[in-house]
Amino acid sequence: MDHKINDSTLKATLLAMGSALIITIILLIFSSNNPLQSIVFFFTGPFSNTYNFGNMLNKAGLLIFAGLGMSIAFRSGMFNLGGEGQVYAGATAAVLVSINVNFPNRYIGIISAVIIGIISGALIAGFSGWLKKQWNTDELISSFLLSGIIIHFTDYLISGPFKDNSSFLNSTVKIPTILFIKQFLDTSHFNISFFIAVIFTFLAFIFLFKTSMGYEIRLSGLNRKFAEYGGLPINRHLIIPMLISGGMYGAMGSFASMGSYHMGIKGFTQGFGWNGIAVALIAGNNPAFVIPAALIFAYLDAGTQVAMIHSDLSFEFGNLIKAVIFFLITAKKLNLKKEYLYD
Amino acid sequence: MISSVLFMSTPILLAAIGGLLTELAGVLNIALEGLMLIGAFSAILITKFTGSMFLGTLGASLAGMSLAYIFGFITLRFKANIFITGLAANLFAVGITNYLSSIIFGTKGVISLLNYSQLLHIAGNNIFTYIGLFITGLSLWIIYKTVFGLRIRASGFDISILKIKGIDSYNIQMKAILISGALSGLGGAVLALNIGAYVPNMIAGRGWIALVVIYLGRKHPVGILIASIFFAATEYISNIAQGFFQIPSDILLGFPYLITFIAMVIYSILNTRLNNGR
Amino acid sequence: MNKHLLTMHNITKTFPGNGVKAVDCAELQVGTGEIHSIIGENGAGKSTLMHILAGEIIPDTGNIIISNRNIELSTPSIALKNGIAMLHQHLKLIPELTVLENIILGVEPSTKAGTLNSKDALNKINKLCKEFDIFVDPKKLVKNLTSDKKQITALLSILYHNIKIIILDEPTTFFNEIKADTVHKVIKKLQNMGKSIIIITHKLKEAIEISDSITVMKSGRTIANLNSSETDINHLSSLILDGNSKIKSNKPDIQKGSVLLEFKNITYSQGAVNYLDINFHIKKYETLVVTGIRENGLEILEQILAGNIQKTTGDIIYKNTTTGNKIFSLRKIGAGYIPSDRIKKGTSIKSSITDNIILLKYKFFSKWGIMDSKKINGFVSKLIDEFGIIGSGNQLISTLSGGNIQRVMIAREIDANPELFIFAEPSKGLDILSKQMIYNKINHLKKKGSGILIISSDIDEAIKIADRVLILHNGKEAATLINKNLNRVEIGKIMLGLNK
Amino acid sequence: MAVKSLYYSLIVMFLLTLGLVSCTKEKSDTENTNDIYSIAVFVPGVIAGSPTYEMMAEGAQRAVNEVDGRELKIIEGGYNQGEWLEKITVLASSNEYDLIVSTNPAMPAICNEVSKLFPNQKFFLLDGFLEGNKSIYTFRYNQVEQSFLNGYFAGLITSSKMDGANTDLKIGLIAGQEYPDMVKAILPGFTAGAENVNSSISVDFRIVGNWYDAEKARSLSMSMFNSGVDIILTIAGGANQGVITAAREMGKYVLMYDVSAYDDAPGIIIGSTEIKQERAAYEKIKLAIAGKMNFGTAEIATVKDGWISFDNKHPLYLKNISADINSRMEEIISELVSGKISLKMPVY
Repeated sequence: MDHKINDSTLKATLLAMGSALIITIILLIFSSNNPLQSIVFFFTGPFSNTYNFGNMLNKAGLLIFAGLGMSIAFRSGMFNLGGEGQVYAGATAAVLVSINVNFPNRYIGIISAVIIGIISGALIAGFSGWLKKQWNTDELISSFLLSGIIIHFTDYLISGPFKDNSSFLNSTVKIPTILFIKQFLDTSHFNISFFIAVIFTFLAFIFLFKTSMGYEIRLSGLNRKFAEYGGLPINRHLIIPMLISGGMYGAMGSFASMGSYHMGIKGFTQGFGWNGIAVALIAGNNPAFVIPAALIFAYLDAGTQVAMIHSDLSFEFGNLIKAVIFFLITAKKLNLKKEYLYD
Repeated sequence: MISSVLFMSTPILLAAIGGLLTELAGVLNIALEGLMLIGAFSAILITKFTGSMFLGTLGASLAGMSLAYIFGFITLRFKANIFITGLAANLFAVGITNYLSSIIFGTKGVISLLNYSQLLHIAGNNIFTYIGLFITGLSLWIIYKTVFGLRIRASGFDISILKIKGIDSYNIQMKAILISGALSGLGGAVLALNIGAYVPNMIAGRGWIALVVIYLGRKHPVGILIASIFFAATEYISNIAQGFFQIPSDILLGFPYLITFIAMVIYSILNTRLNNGR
Repeated sequence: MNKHLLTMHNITKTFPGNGVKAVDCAELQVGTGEIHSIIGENGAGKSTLMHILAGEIIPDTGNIIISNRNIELSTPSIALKNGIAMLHQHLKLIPELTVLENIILGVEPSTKAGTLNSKDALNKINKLCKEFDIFVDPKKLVKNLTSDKKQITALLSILYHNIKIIILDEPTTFFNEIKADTVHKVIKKLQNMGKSIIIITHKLKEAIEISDSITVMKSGRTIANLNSSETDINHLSSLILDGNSKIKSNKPDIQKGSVLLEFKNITYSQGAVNYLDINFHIKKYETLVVTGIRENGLEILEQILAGNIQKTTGDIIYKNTTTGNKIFSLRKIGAGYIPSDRIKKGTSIKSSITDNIILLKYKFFSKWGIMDSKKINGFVSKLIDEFGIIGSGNQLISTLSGGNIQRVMIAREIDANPELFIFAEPSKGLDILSKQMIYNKINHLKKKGSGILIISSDIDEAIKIADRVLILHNGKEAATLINKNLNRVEIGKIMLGLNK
Repeated sequence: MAVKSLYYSLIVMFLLTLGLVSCTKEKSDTENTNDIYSIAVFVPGVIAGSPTYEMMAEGAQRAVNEVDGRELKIIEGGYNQGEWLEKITVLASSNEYDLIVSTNPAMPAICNEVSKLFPNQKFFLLDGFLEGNKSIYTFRYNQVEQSFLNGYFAGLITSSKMDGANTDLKIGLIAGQEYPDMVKAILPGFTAGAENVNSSISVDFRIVGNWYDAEKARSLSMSMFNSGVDIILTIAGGANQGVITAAREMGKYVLMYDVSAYDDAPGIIIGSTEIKQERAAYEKIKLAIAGKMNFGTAEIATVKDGWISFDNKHPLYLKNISADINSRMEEIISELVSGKISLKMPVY
């Protein structure tokens, strides 16, 4: 089935990763006065203490949500470029609900807030899907523009009507302490959302490969003509995958706000959306590979951060290393010779 | 006012025209933002050392081309996922400019030209406005009147037909990517040289807007010109509105996106109606 | 005439997909300034041989000699450089470009600055148009052209090159009778210019009238090479149709069922050209084969049935309900359908056998939306067994042979037990064993009460499985016969328009 | 396939345990409180282009250089507020720095959070306000006074007959973003200062939306100048460059905040307030090293104490500004010093 990876792809991926690793080490050697120290911190940093380790896992967990959603959208042939806005809206919606509603107990509170977050993300992305279905509006562009609108509107909510006037942060008030998602590993942000993400991975896998709707989505994405020929409801799958990817971004956002930030801070989910796309593509749009892809991603971030603090590695070098890895990670072949056109 | 809007649209227009060439050649180019950033940085770097804005502009284009080459090479030769390599190019641009900046200037912040002289204005318009319009015209000519342009349009549709005709599509797509690098670099240079300084992150999403503009402009130079002016005009209006209305600034900052989004939806509704009527 | 401009010697090509020898030790000789027709049934290997000559298919064995030089034609552009070009039936045009741009792509006349010298090109094209007495507006986008103008564009893009050998695949197919004259004029003109022309055609009359010599192909072999002055239509048709007279006619069933589907005065036309004009019905418990030359209306009929194009006039009535102006939708009425385009439409080649085979049934296997793997696996392995598919459920379709792909589709469609079953070109590219299996399955389905509509250009197939045969000639119904002691020569002559 | 997923979750579990094992080791070797060994400066943004950050870093460096064996690490945190909390926590969790120095009105709230997790971590925060946390010492400037000086000066300019001044009584303020100090201290102070000159002076206040889009700042300023503004106070980080460009193009004036920057654009930047951030960082860190920092208290620095000033000594200033205006500036400064005008920093 198409969720299996064949040996040559695996080989190419490993080769690409290996090359990226070597280039990374070379970069570190050139950039640092004490290269060995930088290398050690970069690679072992994420494991150096509970905080770093927990945060890495937490970040990976959040990325898993977005990666799963995007995988499903990509599988159906839809492109959701509005993740930035959907995460932000989801995160903020969850916070606003937590602040403004009196919940009878923490579980109902947390669950409702997260669900509201998911719904807000889903509706925003779903709207782009609906426009596509209705008037064939290009979802790539509409989701991007919509995200631009949502980001600014959410900025307004946070620094306008819901601003915490007693705080120096550009933020909402904190959510009630009882609605904090409990953090494990004492101080880190690591919380149950990581495990929920893992469960979601199973669910997404099952959804995509074991349910009738997943079947419809996969076939519509692979060969629209065939899906139409088979009488599958292809129009529905302009909307549903968008709803799912937006919802997953919403989940990413609401878990981030309920589990890590505990309030809505202006611009606090910046960059989450792009990372979701990256994770999905690195994973080859396969839920089974979203976990390792998200871990690689979070590992790189954590490694950079730790190395920055402990050695003379600079922030931009983290970016450079990530760039090198991104350049190569999806390479299908690494032959330097120009491939003859007609082979 | 018109000259302001025209000038505001220029960096976006330049990057979008470059992106148009790759788009027509069948390459989704999300690296525009990074290419512009490299251009902005190089423009200031070179102008600072040579004292010549002309060389700075030229250098910005070359720098854009260099990054575009890496992006194109890996994407086309290694057959890597173009979206990921595009993101990589953007990250790379941020990393390399900061790195070079700290090596050369000992700072990762603003680099300003000390002996700054204002950009040349002709008849009230910035010189780059004319360059932008000229390049738009030039692109019309390249795309529709030259052999290269014809081959670009063909390779975007179906590479296999190019094979039959004995045309090397790698070559065509690579050239399109290089041109987009040069034009995006130029777009970055326009931003930086007009301000007389390089500010990290100063592209501020214009590369992404350029990508949107390509689609809004129906992948045609004239459409792109109109779309980028449209976007610049909405931004201009929102700038002015900040002085008049008590609308929260955050809302006004989102205004260009809102108007563009509405325009896009209306366009697609009309388009559907028209097609159904046929 | 110089007989030695082109020699194709001992050409063999087996497609790895289905193991069928498409071309088998074929020989071809064409001289300078010669018009050479290649005739034969659908599937005789004519097109494959010509694709080899055009550099699009690399043969397994054989030599191609042009002007006494042995040449390897590994790509179309190399063929083009050697002066060989093919006018395809499926036009390789880029719809977003203008006529002129399509014509000059790859050999653009340019100034030193790299500018397109459109004027030169335009002059040349206009000159060509005048010379050959054809017309198309060079500045129009190809996507806005009618199909005959597209054909002219494709023709021009060949004439534009400096070509020695031109291959025309069914040149008069898209033209009506009057315009065929135009095509013939073009061909004669080319001959006068000293070019060699190879024509693939089904029209025997045309072949004799226009060409100097004729090669007859059958089952991948070149069975005869004749001067057209030495032969006549009867001779040619007997050559083509000969050989398989052993095939036994199917014993037609008595038609006891009720009418399932009726095509009442269905026409399809574009502009003044009428591509289809047909009347038929199909009952339960019967197999109707619509046969003819594929390009003579079979394709259009399939497209209408599939709901891809809308009929121009007439009524399609399914079980006493007319579809009116709505596009006919096969799946909505629960019909089974196997299209002739198996790869793009009939299968999702990047998906597994399982995913392809459960297309019509996936909902039966799901409870609350979850698909029951066990049931599916059971179902899939049952069908794999029953239909002799070589492969396992999770194997990708793209790794299967053509015959196997066919079996996957048939398994899927027949298992759904449709009341109406439409099958286009059932035996296209199949080996004998697969064919027999398919026929058995179709018969079995029929006996259970389904109405079977087969669109096939293979006469033998028609004789083998039809209860009734509808023969199309030039888009019109030429005859509908009950399959009682029919033989291939009789049908062949009707479809070739020779029975009058 | 289920096997494969299982395989992945096993990897995760493995990593998890690995992490836990490697974590447990490091916890013990801290507990050495009062003595300050090493110092981290956390920059909420990037240093260059932001004078206050530069000054903080310089001051810290000077303080550390004067004592042997002290270590200083400067970390740039980027502009995303949301990430600051995480990065400060990483810093605190590393257990490597005895004192974390930072500057920004938002930092006290963030460090207060971190402090709950790492009660032993000490913080010295400039430009922020928080009382009562035993680990945090804050040092904040009276920005109402500071912006009042800017506003008063802008008021004098717009009512003057200088080349770039017009008859409209309009002055401008451009901010990178709308943050609490901006809305509650700077804008009111600036307005009050101008109104002190002439109550009919109006303030045109606009937002760039970020700290780096210089082109947006330029076109915003252009539209402000076109609407009659003749002097703009710019507090927009890197985007300040755009304001200067616009003023140069229009022959108008720019006012700077926090740092005297006349040299950057002679004749365009005609006024500037200054804060003694470098001195603050230097003196306070030396106090901390000596173990004398009053953690738990908050200091508010004023014009009177000399922490805030209006730079009216710079040659370029003296060259551009008439003696009359300068004497009025001297006057208002002395009124602030003497307490004749009293401007309280709001507590919120």
